[in-house]
Amino acid sequence: MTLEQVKSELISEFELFDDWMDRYNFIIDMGKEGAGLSEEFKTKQYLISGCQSQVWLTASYQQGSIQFKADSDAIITKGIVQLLLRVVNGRNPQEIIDEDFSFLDQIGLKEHLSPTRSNGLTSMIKQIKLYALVFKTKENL
Amino acid sequence: MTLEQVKSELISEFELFDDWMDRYNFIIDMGKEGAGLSEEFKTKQYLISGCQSQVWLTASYQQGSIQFKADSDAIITKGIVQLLLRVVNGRNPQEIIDEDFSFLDQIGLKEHLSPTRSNGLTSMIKQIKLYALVFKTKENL
Amino acid sequence: MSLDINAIRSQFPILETQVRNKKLVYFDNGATSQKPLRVINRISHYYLHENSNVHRGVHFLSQLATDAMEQAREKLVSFVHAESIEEIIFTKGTTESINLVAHSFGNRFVGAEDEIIISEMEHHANLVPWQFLCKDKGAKLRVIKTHDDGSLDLNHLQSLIGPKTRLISIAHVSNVTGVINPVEEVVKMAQDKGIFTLIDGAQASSHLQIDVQKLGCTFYVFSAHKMYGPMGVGVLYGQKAILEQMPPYQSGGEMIDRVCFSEETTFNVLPFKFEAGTPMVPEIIAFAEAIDFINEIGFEKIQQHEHELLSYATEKLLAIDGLKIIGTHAHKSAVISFVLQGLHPYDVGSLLDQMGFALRTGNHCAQPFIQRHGVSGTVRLSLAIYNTLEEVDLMVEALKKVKNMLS
Amino acid sequence: MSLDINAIRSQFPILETQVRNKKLVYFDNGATSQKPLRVINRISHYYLHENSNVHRGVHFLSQLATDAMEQAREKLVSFVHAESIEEIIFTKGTTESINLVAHSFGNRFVGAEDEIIISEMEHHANLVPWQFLCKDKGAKLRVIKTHDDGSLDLNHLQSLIGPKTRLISIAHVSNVTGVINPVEEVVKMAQDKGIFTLIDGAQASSHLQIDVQKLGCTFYVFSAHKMYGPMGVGVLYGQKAILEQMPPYQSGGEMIDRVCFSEETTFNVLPFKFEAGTPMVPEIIAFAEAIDFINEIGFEKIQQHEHELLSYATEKLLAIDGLKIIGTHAHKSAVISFVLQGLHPYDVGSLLDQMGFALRTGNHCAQPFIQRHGVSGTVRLSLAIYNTLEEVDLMVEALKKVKNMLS
Ligand SMILES: Cc1ncc(COP(=O)(O)O)c(C=O)c1O
Ligand SMILES: Cc1ncc(COP(=O)(O)O)c(C=O)c1O
Repeated sequence: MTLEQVKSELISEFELFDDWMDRYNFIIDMGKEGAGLSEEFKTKQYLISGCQSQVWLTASYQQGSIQFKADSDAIITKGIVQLLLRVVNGRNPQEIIDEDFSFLDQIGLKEHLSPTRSNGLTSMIKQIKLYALVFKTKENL
Repeated sequence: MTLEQVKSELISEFELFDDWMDRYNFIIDMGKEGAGLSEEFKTKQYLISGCQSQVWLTASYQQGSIQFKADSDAIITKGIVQLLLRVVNGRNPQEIIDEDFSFLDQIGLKEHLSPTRSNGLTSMIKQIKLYALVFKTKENL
Repeated sequence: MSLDINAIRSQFPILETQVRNKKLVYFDNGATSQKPLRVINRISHYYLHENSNVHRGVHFLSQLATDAMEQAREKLVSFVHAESIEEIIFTKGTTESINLVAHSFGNRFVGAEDEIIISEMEHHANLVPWQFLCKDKGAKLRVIKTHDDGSLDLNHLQSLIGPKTRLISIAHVSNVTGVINPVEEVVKMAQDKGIFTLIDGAQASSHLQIDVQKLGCTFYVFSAHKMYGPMGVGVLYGQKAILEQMPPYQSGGEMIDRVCFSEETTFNVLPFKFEAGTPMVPEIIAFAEAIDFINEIGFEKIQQHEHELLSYATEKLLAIDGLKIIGTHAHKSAVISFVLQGLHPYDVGSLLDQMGFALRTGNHCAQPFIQRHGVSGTVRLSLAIYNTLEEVDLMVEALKKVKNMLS
Repeated sequence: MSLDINAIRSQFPILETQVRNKKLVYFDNGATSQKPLRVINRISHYYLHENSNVHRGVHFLSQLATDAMEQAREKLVSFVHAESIEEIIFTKGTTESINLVAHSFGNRFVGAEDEIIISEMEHHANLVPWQFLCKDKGAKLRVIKTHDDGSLDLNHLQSLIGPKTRLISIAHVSNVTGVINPVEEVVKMAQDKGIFTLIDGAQASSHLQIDVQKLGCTFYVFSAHKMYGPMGVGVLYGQKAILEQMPPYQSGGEMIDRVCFSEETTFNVLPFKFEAGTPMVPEIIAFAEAIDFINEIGFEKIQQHEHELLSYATEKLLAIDGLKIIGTHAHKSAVISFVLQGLHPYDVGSLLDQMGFALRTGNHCAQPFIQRHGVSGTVRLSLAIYNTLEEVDLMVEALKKVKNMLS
């Protein structure tokens, strides 16, 4: 699937939900089931600090595509992180650099991404794009 | 005349005025005609600093009664000063200590005495009372 | 006669707001309280009829605004039982009040090797300014330990007090737990040794009667916005004799007596010496209106109502399995901080928010205290005069739902 | 198309106030401007529908308030043409903005023997903080002379600039005379030598278009209340690269990243690093509303109207015998300071006040400048977008009456 297809798929999945509870139950399930990170990666080095919940992020790059792994101490944050990774994992750097993540808006999660919401998600998107930029630069060397 | 009589007299004089212009013309005339102080007394030592107009005040004490002299660089302030002196000059210290100067209220000049009005008049009343207190203390020694 | 809660609620139209299609339940009063109509209208009235700059103006409007502002100051004098208007300085809020003291008192009274005592439970506003000051002066910061129930360890305080102690600065009421500190005792301990005291009353001023003269503290600080008043204004109460010895803080218009390039600049008298620049006039005036609102209800009724809410909420919350209250000390104001075993406060808060509840989660700007209790944050319920038992019931029900969703 | 003055005036109900049974004529805009209804209503709306503390809250209202506040910041970014929100810091007003710079920039960038240049015409807010800083650091304050017409002596400035000069801090527009300083030239002179610049825009921001990037100044400061906005809020614009090197000013909640007793406390990112404590949220939001008000009229029309007022008033006033204008430079904003030969400004102001005129008299918080002109003070007429030629006529007539009464 292309990145656009994954986004459309996500948006249709969310359209099925009648109310906020369904939506949050889905996110919570994503959070619970998400692979997360093993404890050795939950260190300062990988920490993206939000004021209220913490997010840890790692990335690797192989054959033109990036693979992220992430975790959070809050389950809702972790669920949203998993949503994001579903979209960005396996993409090439340029695709990620170009993505504006406004699909989160369309699935009713905009508020979690407000730069003034101190849950670390905005910083995480910044960090994802930074990784993409770094990998792209390396590629061009 | 007693202090109370002087005050009543003043109040009746002001009652004759129809409007603010008459009132202010009267004060301005008082300011122009007032004896004031000779230049040698217009020094820092006698200065009561208001932000906008300056007031100078001296006092002497003889046979139980106080005699004040005062001046200001603004004519309206000087006029009001003359009004005040008309009431306090020739009084004994205790009378001055007891006076609350609310008669200025009754003649429509309250605003000039507001402690937040930085024309030096409030400070002058404080200074007048301070002199009275000092003279009274000396008397009792 | 007890409180007419409906009459009170009707003065706060925002309480009828719909949030996410649910009725708002506002339990974030520790962060900021809502404002009664009279306070909101007082601000509009000011701008519609009195607006002008203060103090230096000869003209009518300026006099009107100045008088209103200075009457507000008088009201604050009575409210805290200060001796005179010279002891009431208007600031942006508690944070600025403490920064002012840390700077000006610090410069005059704190030297190298001197010691400042605060407590483990302090809000960052009563912590970081002292860290800064100590670093700047080479002084030492000493921290009073707290008991597990959230109360101050007075024995530890006693052991910290020494010949080098210059100031003890503590909260009247903890913003995390609601625990009321024994400030009378602390001030007494300080006074005996000639030590100055600052009481951070940010969380006390809408709940407890303040009498600075009886208390004997050197400084007392609080914010209007946490006591039904507007944002952007607060108070520094200081003993006149001490304020007079302190150098100015900010400088500019209004705090100046005489400025000259060749001679020394001289300062205005108290309280103006500490109020540089155009003040927040309508906020100050509306602050007085908030004080009238409080006084007209009276602290007796306020405390009775809030105590009832607190007892009820505590009981109901403790009945939830796995819920733990942080700060179980008996002497408390109407604040409850709790954690739900295994659940992150952010998750709990996010779901409660979806159901219309306004609560605060996180470290409440008191990171060291939160760490001391071994949690990553708490959910905080902070109650005010307009809250009801029904709202507490709603919240307890909601919390059960949240638990189900997250477990 | 010219200005519809009636449509504008109708937005300012206070202009219809009766003062001492006379219609108010408000010519004290340099001290503070009146506020249009939309600004007043924006504050009420906030308290009725959005009130909450900002930034740290998970809940809906808190998010609403935070978003509104941060949108206001964006609006300020566009208004001054800054690069990003990190360069816009909300303060109490111009005075606090300058104090912040004097403290934080001063601590980082000013050492013993360094020099700070201000001018003779500065408001105390842009003078005393530098006196304090220089005293504190052992630095020197240099003062640019002014010409008799109120303009800056650029040759003198050139001669003051030396290898030790760290900062030049001058008004964009003089609050006493209305003279517009050639800030572009001054900044250019400074940039050539690596000198930092602060422009005090308190009297400029409602009259002139500001473009900090084109201007190239390091700092630009102003107050909302002088530009149709609320009291209690102002802005410090600073270049990001410089702000980042400056230590925090006030400390407390919001400006902190991590607090710990054992480790170093770390700070939040710009602009929050400089915004300790609960901000004045409704004032900030209503400030943005004031900016919309200005933008919708547009600076072109504002300047056209104010210029017309200024020319007209200048001509009419100069026709009065014995009247002297202080500040006759050609390049002026709509401010006129004058003296009447032999008459004390306090007397003139007091009588004009009796006739319903709101003007400022005295030294306008610029004592050195007033002394330099050999007067004890001036009467100052400062005009705004809602003033009319008829009001000027009324004032000129009143002034003649005053002259008669006092002579
Ligand atoms: C105990 C305590 N101190 C200080 C503050 C800071 O108050 P403000 O943000 O109004 O300056 C608060 C507010 O959260 C508080 O709860
Ligand atoms: C040129 C100038 N600078 C600074 C200030 C101080 O502004 P504020 O009192 O709003 O802090 C003023 C206001 O009178 C001013 O005119």
